[in-house]
Amino acid sequence: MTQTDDPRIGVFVCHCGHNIAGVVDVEAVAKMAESLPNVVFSCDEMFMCSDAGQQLIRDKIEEHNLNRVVVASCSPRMHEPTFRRVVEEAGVNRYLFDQVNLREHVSWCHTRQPEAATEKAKDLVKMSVARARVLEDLPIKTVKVLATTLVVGGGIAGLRAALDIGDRGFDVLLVEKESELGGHVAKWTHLFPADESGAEVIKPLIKDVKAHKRITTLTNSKVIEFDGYIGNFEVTVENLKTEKKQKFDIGTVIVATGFIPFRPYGYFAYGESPDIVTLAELQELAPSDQLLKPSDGTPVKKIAFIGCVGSREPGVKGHEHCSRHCCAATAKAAADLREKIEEVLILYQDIRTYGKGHEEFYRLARRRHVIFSKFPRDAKPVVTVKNSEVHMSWRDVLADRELTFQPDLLVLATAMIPPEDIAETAKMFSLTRSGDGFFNPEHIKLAPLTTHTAGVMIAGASQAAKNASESVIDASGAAAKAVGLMAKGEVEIESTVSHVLSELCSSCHTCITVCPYGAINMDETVDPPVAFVTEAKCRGCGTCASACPSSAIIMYHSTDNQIMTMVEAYLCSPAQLEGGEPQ
Amino acid sequence: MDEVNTAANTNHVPSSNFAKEVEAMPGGADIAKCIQCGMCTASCMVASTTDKYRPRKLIQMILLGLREEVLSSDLPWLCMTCRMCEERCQENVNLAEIFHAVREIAAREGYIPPAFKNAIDVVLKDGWMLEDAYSDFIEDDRDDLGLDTDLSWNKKFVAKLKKKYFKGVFIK
Amino acid sequence: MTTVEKKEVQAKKEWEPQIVAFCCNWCSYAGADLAGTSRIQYPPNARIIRVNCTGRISPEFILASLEMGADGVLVSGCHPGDCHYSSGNLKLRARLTIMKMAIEQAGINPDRIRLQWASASEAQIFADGVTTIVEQVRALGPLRREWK
Amino acid sequence: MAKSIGNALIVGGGVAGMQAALDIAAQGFGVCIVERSPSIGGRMAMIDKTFPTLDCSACILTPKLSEVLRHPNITILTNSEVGSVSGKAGDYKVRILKKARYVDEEKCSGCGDCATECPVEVPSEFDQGLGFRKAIYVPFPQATPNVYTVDMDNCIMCNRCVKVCEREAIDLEMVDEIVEFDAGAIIVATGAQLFDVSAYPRLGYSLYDNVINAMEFERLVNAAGPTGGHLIRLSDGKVPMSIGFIQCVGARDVQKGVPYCSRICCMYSIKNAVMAMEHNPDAKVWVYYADIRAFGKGFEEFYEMAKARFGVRFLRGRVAEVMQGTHSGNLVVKVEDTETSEIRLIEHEMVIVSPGMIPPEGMSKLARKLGLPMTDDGYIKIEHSFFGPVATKDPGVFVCGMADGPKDIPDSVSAGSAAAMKATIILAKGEE
Repeated sequence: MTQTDDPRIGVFVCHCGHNIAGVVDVEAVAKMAESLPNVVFSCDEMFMCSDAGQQLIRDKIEEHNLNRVVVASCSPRMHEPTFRRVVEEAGVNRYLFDQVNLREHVSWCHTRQPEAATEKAKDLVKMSVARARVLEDLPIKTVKVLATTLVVGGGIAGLRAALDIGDRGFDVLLVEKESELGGHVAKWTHLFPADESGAEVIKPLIKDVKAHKRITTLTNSKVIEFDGYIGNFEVTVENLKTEKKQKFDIGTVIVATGFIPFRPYGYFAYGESPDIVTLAELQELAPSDQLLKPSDGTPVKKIAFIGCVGSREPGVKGHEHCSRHCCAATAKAAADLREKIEEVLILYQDIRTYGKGHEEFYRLARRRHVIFSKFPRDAKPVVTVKNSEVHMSWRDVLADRELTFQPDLLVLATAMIPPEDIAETAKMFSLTRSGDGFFNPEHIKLAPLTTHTAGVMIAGASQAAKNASESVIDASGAAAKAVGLMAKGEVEIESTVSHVLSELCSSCHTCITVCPYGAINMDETVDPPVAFVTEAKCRGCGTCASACPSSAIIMYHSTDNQIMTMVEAYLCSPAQLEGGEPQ
Repeated sequence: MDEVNTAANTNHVPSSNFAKEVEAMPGGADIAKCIQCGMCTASCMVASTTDKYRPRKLIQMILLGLREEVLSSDLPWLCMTCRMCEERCQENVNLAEIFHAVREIAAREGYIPPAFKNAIDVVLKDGWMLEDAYSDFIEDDRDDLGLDTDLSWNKKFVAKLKKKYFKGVFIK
Repeated sequence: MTTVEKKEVQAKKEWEPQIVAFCCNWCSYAGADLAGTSRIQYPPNARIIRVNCTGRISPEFILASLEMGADGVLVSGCHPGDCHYSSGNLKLRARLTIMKMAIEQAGINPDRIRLQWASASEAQIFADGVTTIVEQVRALGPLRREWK
Repeated sequence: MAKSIGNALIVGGGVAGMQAALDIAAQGFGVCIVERSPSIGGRMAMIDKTFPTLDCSACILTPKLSEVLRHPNITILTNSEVGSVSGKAGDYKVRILKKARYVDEEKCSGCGDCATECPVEVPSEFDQGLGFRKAIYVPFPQATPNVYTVDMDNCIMCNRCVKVCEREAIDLEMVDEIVEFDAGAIIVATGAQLFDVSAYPRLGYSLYDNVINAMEFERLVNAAGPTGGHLIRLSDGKVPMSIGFIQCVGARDVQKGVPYCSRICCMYSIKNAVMAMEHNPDAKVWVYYADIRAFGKGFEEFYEMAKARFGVRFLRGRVAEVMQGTHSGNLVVKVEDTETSEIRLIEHEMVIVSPGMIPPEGMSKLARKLGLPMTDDGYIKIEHSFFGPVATKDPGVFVCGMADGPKDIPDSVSAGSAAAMKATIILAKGEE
């Protein structure tokens, strides 16, 4: 197909069952689309994404010789890849497809205004058709994928991912900030659901990683620069001790930067007594036969745990999520400690022992006479420190009693929160973060391990609060994603990059200053020098195109014309577009 | 008997000792299994008729170690052993058995609700519960049916029992 | 009656603000998606145009939108520091600050332009943002009136 | 795409098995999915919306279905079961029983002319028996492969379908076949099934029309379901204004032999409660629970939203019994609010019992064929929570999804990818 072909546009309006059709008059939308310029076919259909729907698109492309396709359905963030593939199978360049979001942006958020929703749907379809008329085909580019994975973080997830990739026969560069591998798990004394200590679990992994000929481990190190694109990333790793910097070329990345336990200053007198510790701090106390009070070294006879500290707090940013591992971890620790301690209390809101073997810990703890007391959500226990003694008081909602307790040791099961430098990591790898502060997966349901940055995977607690066993599963899964790319050896990349029209360039250097990736340089071989884009470095943000004072930069697939024509389609009547007066 | 709620506002220090004590009694073994879901209360015939009795809450009071309060109240005595709660409990807690064990501890320490005590006193005295109601009419009926009208053997039997087992320990 | 005619009839009956909304793909467009999946309800006056980054938005887009009759323009992007492309949103912010001064001098109330940051998880902030610009513009009345 | 150099067998074509298949196939290995039912897709295909985003389940699943179907390295054997397995890691010989479908998969175009013609209507398994299908049918509109199947148990051999099929795809004489397959690794992704809640007569399921289970609710609110997405009562077609959800039924129940938590019921019920409010904002919706287990990414936030924005009411207490009124068909739920010690009798127009998950039918038979030990709960036993969370006793057999215990969709998908990773390590060794 060439650009001189007259646009022949097909419009497909999806019911999405009731999801769209229940609010938007899809038939009316499809009918309206028929009257739009260059539209040669328009219809509505139950599920466009189903096999039947996809076949319909392919059939109609052939039947009507369509060269542009507009599908009005759900968010393009979900199905753009699906439909791009469909049109491509029928011989239409993927960049000649455009999707209208009638579900997330119309029917679901204007449920009670069906008429206004239908008007909005019509406008959006008009805008998309207008854009489709001026879309241009772009070449499909593939790049090779280097057979090395960068694994960031040497905790249990990072170690597992590195081992799996190494065992599968690909090279791994494992970068760990600390001087030792092993992360949190290495320090923990009471792991669940197994009976091993963290050290017993992590040691064999570390040994295997160190012995593996395909795995290069850099401890005390940090990724300080990250550049390039899927399959061909260039990273700079700095040794934090020696400040020595090294550059590596890698193909894929797994970010397994994990979490930190929340240090709950301001909660339950934390910090006011050495005898108030977090669950993580308890886990890290040196193992001994008898648990000793941190303050005076005498044996702990009474211990209390408080759950959900810094977790499940509606409206408190970064602390709204459930930290997932603490209920089972607390039950396990309490059950383990109970036999040597006179009294163990767990104060909770809900007991979330959901996993394999977790309910058994809960039962075991109860059987060993750990006392469980549920406190009201709006009246948390009050903890004070008097004469270096810890006093707690709260109401047990289940017995409707005011209770007090003086534990020798108070353990706060605190939230898993992202490491302090997660914003930096997010920025480095262009990852987005969700409300809990952890990284967003590509899709929360069906793509939990990949991200919106092609070639960068996430695993373990860097994605959300998780326990060690779940992190191990994630790690192997993320490794599969990386290996999938490397085994194939090449991958298609987006052609949506910017391009300088050298005859219009006034050599002002503005684009060079605004480009965040250093993708634009001056071609000094011509006189006067003009700007040019290194496509492999360009990630398609388009900042240069809008900054260029000479309009010399085209942002492919997002040209000025392609954007403005949508605005026109929305605001101007057909008469106006022909040069008439506004209505 | 103390009213249960009088103790509600005094602060209590939780302890597992009472639960352990109950657990050591025959029938008390399952006390620690309770997760406080409330299935028992919602199934309980007695709880349906009085706001005072909540088997779930009573278990929690035992688990929190409210020993004196539980033993001195008449709550453990309100269970009528229909076992509907046991039939439904998803954690296999045998509440009727547990309350039976608690009653034994209570009785041992002299906590028996007057109604129960009076009933037992009557039985020990008369040999049966209904002597006051034994009227001429019933006597006639028994006679008509060819039954023995002299029921004093009840008394003798109880007197024997008393002598053999009770030795007058807790019967005033 | 054609759609256009219908619209004219409606326009005479009751004026509804027309809002052009530019959203970046990574934060605000996703936030708007989440508003949908979370079933958050907001006024149906805005038409979203998706761009990769708010940095792509040239001042001309906004000026032309107003010229073509938009009553207001909403620009929604990633929070400063969260930009998928590192800093496109900051460049947009700089441009917009200057542009607002310029349009004010041209006699257009700068409240017709709203810049907001809404991340992919901030569905409510996105929806509230749409509500705010619609209400602001509704209070100002149609832009055509301001032109005259 | 590299030539197929080693093969993996995947037992079960639900979302976990599909993910495993895609991740193995992406590395150039061959994959065969053996699925017992006529279509891949598993439980997720039946679900209306997914938590915590309220995404439409079919919408996010369908592209995956077609990706699997279209992948050159993946073979799908539906209507099939594993017959026998011999050999060891790297070299298994698998005999697969491919049951007669009575329709030629190559010839059938899924046009549906046969079903229109078929005179026999039977309750649809996919719609949980609430809707009907013909004796020749596809289980659901997006079925993959989109090929009809004759249900011989209900077929009356009238031959009308045979005559009407233009492609001559129907052959009622078709017989079962044995397919032999060499596999280097095997992944068990058999999923799980819902606990049969009629084992709790006190909750009234199967006794009262307006007590339904959660999967039936999914079909009732689904646009492609038997009511076209209208949430109505089965007894009288009334729109229920008050709905109760009962939690921990066939889950966390020592007496009924299901002591473990089923992980998904809290969240799917919150989601269903929100969907009920979404269908009818004036309805009153209650959830009766013992602990709300909203532990995954975005789950707690979703729970909070259900309370704060949708006004779903949550009451801590397990329901003892459900009683039905004599005339209205309304139901009364008896429950203790354990936070106030008050016994509540709450009237509902519809009650949804949320069943826990149990191992699928035939799990122990399959485990025997594969020589795998099982847990007390009847799932496949994993090797170790940390060293082999997707590994089994047999070094060439892996497990994902619900086959080793209940899981939600993201956890199943992660496990699917993880099992794929482990399987490809073995397949790649064979290649060397």
